[in-house]
Amino acid sequence: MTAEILSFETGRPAELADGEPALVVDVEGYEGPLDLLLALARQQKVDLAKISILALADQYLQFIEAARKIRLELAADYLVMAAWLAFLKSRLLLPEPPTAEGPSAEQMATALANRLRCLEAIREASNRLMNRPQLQRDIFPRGFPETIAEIRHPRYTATLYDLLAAYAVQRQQTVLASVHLAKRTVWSLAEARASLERMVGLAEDWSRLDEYLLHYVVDPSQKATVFASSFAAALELVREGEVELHQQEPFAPLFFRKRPPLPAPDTMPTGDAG
Amino acid sequence: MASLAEKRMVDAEQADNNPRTRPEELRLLEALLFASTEPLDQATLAKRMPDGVDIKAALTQLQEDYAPRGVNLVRIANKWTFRTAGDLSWLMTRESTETRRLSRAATEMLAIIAYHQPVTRAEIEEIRGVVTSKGTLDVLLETGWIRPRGRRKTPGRPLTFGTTEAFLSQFSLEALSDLPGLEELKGTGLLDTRLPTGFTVPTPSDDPTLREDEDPLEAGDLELVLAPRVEPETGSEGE
Amino acid sequence: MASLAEKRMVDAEQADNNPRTRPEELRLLEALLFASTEPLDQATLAKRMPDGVDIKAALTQLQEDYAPRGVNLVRIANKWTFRTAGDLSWLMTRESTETRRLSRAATEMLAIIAYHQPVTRAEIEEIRGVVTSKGTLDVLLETGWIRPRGRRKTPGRPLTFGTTEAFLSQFSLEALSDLPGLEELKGTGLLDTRLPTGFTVPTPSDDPTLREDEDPLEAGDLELVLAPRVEPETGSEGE
Repeated sequence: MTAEILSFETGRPAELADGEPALVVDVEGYEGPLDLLLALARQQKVDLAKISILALADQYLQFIEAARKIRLELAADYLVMAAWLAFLKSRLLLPEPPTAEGPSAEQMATALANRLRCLEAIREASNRLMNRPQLQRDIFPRGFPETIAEIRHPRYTATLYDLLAAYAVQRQQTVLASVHLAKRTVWSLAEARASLERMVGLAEDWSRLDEYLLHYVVDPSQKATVFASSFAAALELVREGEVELHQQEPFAPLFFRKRPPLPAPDTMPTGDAG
Repeated sequence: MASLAEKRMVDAEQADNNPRTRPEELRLLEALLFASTEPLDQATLAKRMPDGVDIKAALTQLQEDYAPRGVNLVRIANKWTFRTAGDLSWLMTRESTETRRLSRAATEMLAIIAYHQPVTRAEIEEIRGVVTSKGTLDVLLETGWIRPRGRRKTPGRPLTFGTTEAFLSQFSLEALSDLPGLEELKGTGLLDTRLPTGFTVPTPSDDPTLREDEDPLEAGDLELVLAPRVEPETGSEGE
Repeated sequence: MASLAEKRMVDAEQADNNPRTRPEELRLLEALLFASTEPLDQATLAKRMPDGVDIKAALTQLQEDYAPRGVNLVRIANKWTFRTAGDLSWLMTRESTETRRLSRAATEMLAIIAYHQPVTRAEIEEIRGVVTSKGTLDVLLETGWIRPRGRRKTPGRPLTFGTTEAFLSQFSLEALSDLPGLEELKGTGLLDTRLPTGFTVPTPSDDPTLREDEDPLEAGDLELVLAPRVEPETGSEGE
């Protein structure tokens, strides 16, 4: 029911700011109307439970009136509270209308008194709390604690899957690696051709192909591949007209030389035709 | 005052009753508690102590042993730690590392959180009759004495606040039930009173278990609360 | 605050009623020493303590008081501080086990040992194609899943490694022969089905009987293996 009191207020008053020009000297130090009301109530020097809300409302209104007379600016929430208290006062003084809606004036007054009591109680509690011995102010913990060395014992884990996967990956890697090495032992056609071309530049005269190959074959197991590739490369060079090959009879040594330049008339027409 | 010589005699007598061989469990316990930076709970102590030691009895004995000393064994939130005796604060001032003085607004807010927890910011403002600046809340959160603990199951799902173990430690409270004046407050019904908005706070509790009207915090809630202030500093609560 | 003189009177009265009340200077001293962040020398203590206290006598008394305790008052380089009693230094270490995943390098090495045992480090490296850091071997020995089982009868007499019972229990194997063979590994897709003919996976055995090419371990072999690492970590097997 008492919620009516709050809905009457348009908004909660903001806390006071120190030195904020909008607030007058008289209300400085009060944290809003409720705080001021509590201070005024204390002046009645009676138990808050027995406080006269009517008298309190008068005091508050007088305070506000005095402030306005000396043209002091008051924050809006003080004025809102003043208006509400004036309303409450009139309700308290006038006889209750027979069909009153909402809370009675008495209930509203009680609710206000209750709020003041709550605020005062929590202030008292706050004071008592802050007056307790406080850590690092009144009482102190050990200033120079000893470190507790931690000896960690790792406990390793692994799954069977990890183990098998690790095994499989490694074994396959080695297999792949050896396949790769085998490939390298093959003397590629391109390699053979490049070597031959280099040799051809030097061999103006007939040279034995197998003799030349000996320069390149370090590993005897590579002899076959080197020989085959070089022969194929030589045939290709012959076809391109770079090299001449000569063999006396089957299985006899193969000779090769750079092809002598062709007579000029032969080349010219082909060049024109091309 | 008793002279030192007299004291020595008393000590000597005690030594006779209690031969220098101090029970090993007390030696172990005091060593552990002295060395630690953090208060230790019984379970942690038990783990470090030999099996079969009645930790509880040993702690009680130790607390008694140290009661007349300049260093006392205290219990905070069910954890044990040594602290300098409260009555020696006058001597210790120089040790004090300039503790931040909280503004009146902040101390009131802290008290409301302590006595009414779990409590929302709107409820705090209801009691104080003023709007709380975000700065005040930030200052309190920074102390580590309060924490957002959940969300109230009401429209807007506001955060609820409560106190932490650091709060108990700061004010030398064994438990929240040791809050000064709590019994009187409960007696006068001020904590039971249905406050204007109609919420009830029967007994403050820092039990991390959420109340029926609380939802758990969500991911990001803490970041939200602890986010850098976006509101301009109002300075309205000059410290 | 009460002056020291008043305090002393109070103490004296209390002392009469309660023999356990300690002389104030001892309480002050222990509080100061307890809270200080560093050891304090006599001059500093004298400055902090009320005038007229015989610091030296008080310190001696305090040292005596604490001698049988788990925490002693000790003097280090003419400064005083509380320290854990020497015989309790073991309390100041905490042993903890932390679960760690075996590194990839170690897992690979373990797999080779499991399948190819008994196997020497050089043989493992040959299969793996990388140099093994001693650290990896140490980790495996620490797990208790492998053990040195003998020495190969080859030049240099290298250690041979095999798996242990702990290995079987870790991987829930009834026997080592339960490790999947070539076809099973292919079946699970771990091994490529297009591997060249002649690719084999050994049938692993952890039969502790030494092979023909193995010599038994000699006294001191185990110490040698488990010696602290001296080789720098090569980092060749980034873990």
